Amino acid sequence: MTETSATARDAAPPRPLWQVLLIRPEMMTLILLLVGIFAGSQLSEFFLDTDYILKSFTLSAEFAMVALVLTLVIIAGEIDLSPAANMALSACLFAWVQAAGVPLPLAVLVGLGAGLAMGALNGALVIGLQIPSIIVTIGTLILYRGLAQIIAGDKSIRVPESFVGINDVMVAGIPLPVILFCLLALVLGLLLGTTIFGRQIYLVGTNEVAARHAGVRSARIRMILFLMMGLVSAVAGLMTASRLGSVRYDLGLGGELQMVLMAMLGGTYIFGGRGTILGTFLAAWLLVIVTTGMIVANVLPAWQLCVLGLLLIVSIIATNLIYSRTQR
Amino acid sequence: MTGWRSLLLRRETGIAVMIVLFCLAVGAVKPQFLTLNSLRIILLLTPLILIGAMGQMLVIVARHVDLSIGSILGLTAMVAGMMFRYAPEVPWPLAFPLAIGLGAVLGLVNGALVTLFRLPAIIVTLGTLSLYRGMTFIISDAKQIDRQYVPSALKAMSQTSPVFGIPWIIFIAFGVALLTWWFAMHTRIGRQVFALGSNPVAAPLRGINVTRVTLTVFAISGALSGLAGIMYASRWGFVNPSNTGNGFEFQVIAAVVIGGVSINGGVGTVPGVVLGVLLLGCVSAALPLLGIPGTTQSAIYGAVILIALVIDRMVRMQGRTRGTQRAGA
Amino acid sequence: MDSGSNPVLLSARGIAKQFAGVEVLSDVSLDLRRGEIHALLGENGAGKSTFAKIIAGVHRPTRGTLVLNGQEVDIANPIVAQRLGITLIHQEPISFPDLSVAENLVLGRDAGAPLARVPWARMLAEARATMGLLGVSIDVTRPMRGLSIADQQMVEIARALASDSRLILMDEPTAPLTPKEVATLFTIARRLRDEGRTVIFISHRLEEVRALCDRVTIFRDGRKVATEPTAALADADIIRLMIGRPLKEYLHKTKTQVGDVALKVTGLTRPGLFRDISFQVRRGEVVGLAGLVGAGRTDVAQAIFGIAPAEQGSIEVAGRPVRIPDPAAAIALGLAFVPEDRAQAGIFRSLPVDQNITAAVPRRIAPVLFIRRAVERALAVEAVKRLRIRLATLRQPIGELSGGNQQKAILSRWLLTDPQVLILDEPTRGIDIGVKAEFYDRIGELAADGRAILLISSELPELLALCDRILVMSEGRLTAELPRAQATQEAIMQAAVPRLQGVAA
Amino acid sequence: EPLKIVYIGKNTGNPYFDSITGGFEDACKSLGCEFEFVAPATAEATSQIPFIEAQIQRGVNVIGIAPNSPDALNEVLASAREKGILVLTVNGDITGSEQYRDATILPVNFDIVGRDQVELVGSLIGYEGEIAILSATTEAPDQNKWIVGMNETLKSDPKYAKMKLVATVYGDDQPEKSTTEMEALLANFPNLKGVIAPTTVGIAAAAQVVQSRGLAETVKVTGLGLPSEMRDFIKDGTVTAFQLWSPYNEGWLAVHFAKGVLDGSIKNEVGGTFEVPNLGTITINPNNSINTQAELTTFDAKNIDEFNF
Ligand SMILES: Nc1ncnc2c1ncn2[C@@H]1O[C@H](COP(=O)(O)OP(=O)(O)OP(=O)(O)O)[C@@H](O)[C@H]1O
Ligand SMILES: Nc1ncnc2c1ncn2[C@@H]1O[C@H](COP(=O)(O)OP(=O)(O)OP(=O)(O)O)[C@@H](O)[C@H]1O
Ligand SMILES: [Mg+2]
Ligand SMILES: [Mg+2]
Repeated sequence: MTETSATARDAAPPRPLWQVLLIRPEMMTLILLLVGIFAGSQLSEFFLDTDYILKSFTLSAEFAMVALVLTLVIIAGEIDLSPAANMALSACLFAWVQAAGVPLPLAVLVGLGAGLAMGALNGALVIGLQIPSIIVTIGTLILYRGLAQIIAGDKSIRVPESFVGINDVMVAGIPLPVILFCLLALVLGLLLGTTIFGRQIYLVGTNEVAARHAGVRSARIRMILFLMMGLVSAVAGLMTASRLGSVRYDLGLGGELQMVLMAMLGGTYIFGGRGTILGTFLAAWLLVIVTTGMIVANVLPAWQLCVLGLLLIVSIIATNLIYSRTQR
Repeated sequence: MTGWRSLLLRRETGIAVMIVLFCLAVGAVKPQFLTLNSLRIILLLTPLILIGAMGQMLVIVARHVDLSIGSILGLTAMVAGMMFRYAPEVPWPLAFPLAIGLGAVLGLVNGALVTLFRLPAIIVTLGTLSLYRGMTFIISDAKQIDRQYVPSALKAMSQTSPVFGIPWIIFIAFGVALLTWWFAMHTRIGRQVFALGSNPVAAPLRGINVTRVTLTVFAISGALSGLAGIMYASRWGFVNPSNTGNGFEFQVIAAVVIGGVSINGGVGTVPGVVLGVLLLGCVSAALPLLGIPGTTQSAIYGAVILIALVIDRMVRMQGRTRGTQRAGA
Repeated sequence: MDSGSNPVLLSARGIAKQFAGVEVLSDVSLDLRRGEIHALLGENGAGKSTFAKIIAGVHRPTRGTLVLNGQEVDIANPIVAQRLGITLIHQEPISFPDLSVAENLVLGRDAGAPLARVPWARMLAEARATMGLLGVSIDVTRPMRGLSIADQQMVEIARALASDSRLILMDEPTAPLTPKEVATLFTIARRLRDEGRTVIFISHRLEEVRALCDRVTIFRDGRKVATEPTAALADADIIRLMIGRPLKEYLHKTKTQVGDVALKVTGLTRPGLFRDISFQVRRGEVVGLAGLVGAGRTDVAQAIFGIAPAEQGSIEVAGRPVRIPDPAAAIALGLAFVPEDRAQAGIFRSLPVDQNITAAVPRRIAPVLFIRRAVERALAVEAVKRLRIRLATLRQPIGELSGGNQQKAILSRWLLTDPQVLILDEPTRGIDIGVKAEFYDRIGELAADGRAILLISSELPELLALCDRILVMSEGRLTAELPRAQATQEAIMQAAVPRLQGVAA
Repeated sequence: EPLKIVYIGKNTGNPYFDSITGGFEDACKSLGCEFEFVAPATAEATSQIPFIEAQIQRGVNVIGIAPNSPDALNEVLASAREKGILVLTVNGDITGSEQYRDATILPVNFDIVGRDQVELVGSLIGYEGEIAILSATTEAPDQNKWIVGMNETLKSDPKYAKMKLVATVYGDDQPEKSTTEMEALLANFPNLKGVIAPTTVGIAAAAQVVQSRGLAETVKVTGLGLPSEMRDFIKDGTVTAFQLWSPYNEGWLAVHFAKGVLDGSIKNEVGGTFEVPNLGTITINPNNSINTQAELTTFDAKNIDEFNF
């Protein structure tokens, strides 16, 4: 008779502490980052100039900020490929109404509002109609950029002088976009790591059905995330406009690849439920180091495309392996 | 349900009706839209997209997606172009097997990453989109293959015709569609593609070799993109490392989604996709005739995709069965 | 019929299977003969389906070998099984909803090269013929999507028939079928046997086994406890072998003080799933909900809990009419629901145990904005102690625990919400006997504590032992309400088995 | 220490830049400068920015650039000039933002392009009949400038009184769109006699449409094109003549000018002149604009084989 109260094996033994700490995707990112810095400094003497690195980072800061929010979206089990197009459309709308005589502060609100509306449309299609987010946002990616093209044609629209130059604003010797990125990372890191909202993002991404059964309002959470995505994209679009002094419909073209890449490189699990803001934060720096490293070393842009593509594939393979190993 | 009612409810009927209405509406404003010549224009706009859409349809039916087809088109076209340029002594028709074979290999790489590492196709092909485009730049040293190197006989395929003044590439494209239809409906593996997409969990239990089916659809998608690459060289007479095939994937996905292929897998017909391609062709041909600037085209594509998705969803919600009403679904 | 002398077709030798370190089959050896119908019997979770799946190549055994016609075979996957002439009718019908019925019939048995032509005309003709044999009128060109579970099961059966398999495994094929369909199935099964093929028949219905099967094999807790000719065993013997002890050994719930009505539903309807469901549960009461698989019990529970709300009907909680649009609202009203499908709707596999336990009480772990880990830990530690959950550390992913301990963690999650009404859907499915006993104790305690409990279970002894009242559902309707005194297995089954229209009593 | 000169193209894979780069390379070789060509993968407005930043970081002396945007580069070009880098726009200018570069080097005086193109198409159609323009994008600054010139010439010169401009359409410098626009022109204007396509993509697409429909006799296609792309059309008679300039000389001149400005031998002042080997005396025009040649080069069956770009 097997009437003992213990089953054959009640629980697998826990993994040793060092494994828990070291075998995780963010660690991979950190190591790659250190390797990147070392390799970069070997390639070119200009590379260890922190001012230059910071300056280069301002070029990616907008994408990086979006990537932070995208991390939350992916952890919640969804994806959004439309943010770069959203950036372009909200920036074009902003510049367009501004050029048509709308006062600057109001124009900024129009831009931000447009971003939110685009996020809301994504969310409504994904959550309301239950169409997979991947295909919805491929559709809206084309639509948003197309609308930007209708609004701006292919001329560039100037933004007023007073709005230009966010990247030249220095706070304690650090460009403002970099500060904003770090602040956003801090806020989102706290949100994801220490609040109920963050916890419920993980619950929804790990098992949406179970989350609903446990009383988590999954639809609301995902809707909020799509709205956040829309808002941060609009902010990023306006920041880009300020940095460039003008906007065109092709602003941020192809940025979705970089944003997804930052999240993936940071160890966010493409199937949802896992990932950290810290990972994406590190990955953003890694990506900047890699790309500026290649540009400074005059590596052909062709190689950069190859490297980005390979990085994306390798990073999701690595993340998948690490997660399947630590999960029995 | 009687025969004619089910015919009316079919997706293909809906698209066909849309095409007719659209053409009549445009024709009312611009009568020259309803001429044989504009049919020729529309047909000439479609071959590349049609060929790409046949491969993409199979991939999507199997519940995956291939975003790298534009880059495969570019890379294969470039390899063929380099053969024309640097090895002009090689008979030019060999470019066909070269490009198609290379495309199949590139597609197999996608498929292998998807099946072996169990990665989502969307991310894999986003990665290879970038990778293959980069390779195109590298092998070509970022140089365009000019018109003068592309064999005249190849270029002539887009102009000369075996019958009725319809150029060769249109025959090839519709031939591919016919083959795809035969493959999808009348071969074992073709039906297995639909079965896999319809229920991926059940597929291995029913003895379907999931790896083989997945590799096959990605290889077909790649091979057809390779064929499209050659046809690009034929149609436009040059191959450019950065433009050739750029954005191809979006046009193709638009056509496939409009053609009624469900992104949830398992559903899709060749006639539907052919009609979807034709509808897009009609739109593209009508815009300049109506004097609408080309800058609106992308937004129209996007809107049409989304509308198709919403309609598809509505239809599905109507026909929802017991099973899908379960909480987990 | 005497099949005892027939040659052996397939013999299983020392088959064992582990899932995630838990052994669900141990050293099963069994000979299956040609031309016999062989029943597999056993409690839920005894390992019948697992054994069938191993033979059909769905699972691979952890240990042991299979010998087919005297040759050792490695049935690595369903394709190999098919080639060897083995077909499994799955317990839950699996189908390709977008393909036609005819294609569903042939998929998996049609051999040939990948590019071989699909002979549509012949396929359709054969499909019609096979369906005709089964006496069902389904248009074979229509897609599977939208067929009832019973029809899907008939297609599954037809598929097995149409294949030339030597060995056909039927895992609870009769569960969703009407008696007439069952009779047809039996006729066909007998014909297959007479053709010299082997049929394995899994069922929980003893009378079916008696009517059909030549021999029975009885499983208990993953072991084979007996293989005998059917005629050699009396029902009482079979039950004793199945559960390992006489029935009355189940602990009966102690009588508790029954209080006010805690949950009352009236006229709950969701077309296609259930209609006109009315009942009430009082504080301190355990009400059972019995029925065959697919009777609609889970759907009713999901409707009450707001997962898939009913379209008509009303719900009252503690005497007040309420609207429950989603589970969050249900929780706020003091309802709790332990779902039947733990993996799909219960656990967050990759998250730590403590987070799993506190998932439904966000307010308690984060009174203001931030999660207080110390509070969370304390709650989890207490829950682990109270339910005696066995684990290594609280930070362990819950997926690493055994099924029973996962289930306890889910129960503890709901206890933290201090529920007034607790709905348990198959709470002991896939849980071993020891843990089951603990569960029964907990349920008794909770009732004694004044909570109302609705217990959905397919294990009649469990219901009989624990419930004050038993409701029975059949095909989406409530067909009986039996007070404890009148509840017997026979009475419940009578109400649970679907009836043909017009024949119903 | 040799001068470090970099040229930043619009994007890689653009055949036009091969020829310019050749001019840069040869001049640098002969003057002992270091030369580097870089370009982003796409021609989108902002894609050149990181490349400019990197060149500033590398400490180059001269940045030549074919700008992808008339104003998106202002900030970064300003910071380059602050570092003492000589910034030249080559083969395209930042119209409206001229203060952010030191000088621009353009192949010809763009004011004459419109006039010459009208004359060319007029000579092909006998100065009589309907003509149309197939341009690049609606906002392309150079093309728009030329189109203004064409309109003015048609209006003011009685020589062209019998020519009627019936439409101006835009093919967005994409072969597909240019083709459909050309087809639409033919459908909408059955009496069309000539088409000016002042863009390399447009003229090739227009020629191809005419070739495939066998209309070479009735509709004359001309415009600005690359000899390498147009050779076949000239040879089979689809196109009789088209125009362009020498991109090679743009690079050649840019290097000589930059070297002279930096070593003080050339004053970058409007009205100033300097000598360039093979090109003769060059004048600095208003707006610090410098041209490599006075007139457009016309290519036809007689001379097409002399050019290999
Ligand atoms: N995955 C599914 N797809 C389609 N129909 C399903 C599915 N699961 C259940 N059903 C059907 O839904 C109806 C109600 O099922 P439900 O699960 O509520 O019954 P139940 O009495 O709770 O049975 P169980 O004991 O299996 O939980 C039945 O007809 C069942 O067969
Ligand atoms: N894929 C799996 N992973 C983990 N455990 C499993 C798996 N499949 C079955 N089990 C477990 O194995 C045990 C035996 O399950 P099995 O399905 O064979 O029982 P059964 O006798 O068919 O029961 P029922 O009568 O309910 O169908 C159960 O405890 C079940 O939870
Ligand atoms: Mg079973
Ligand atoms: Mg149930």
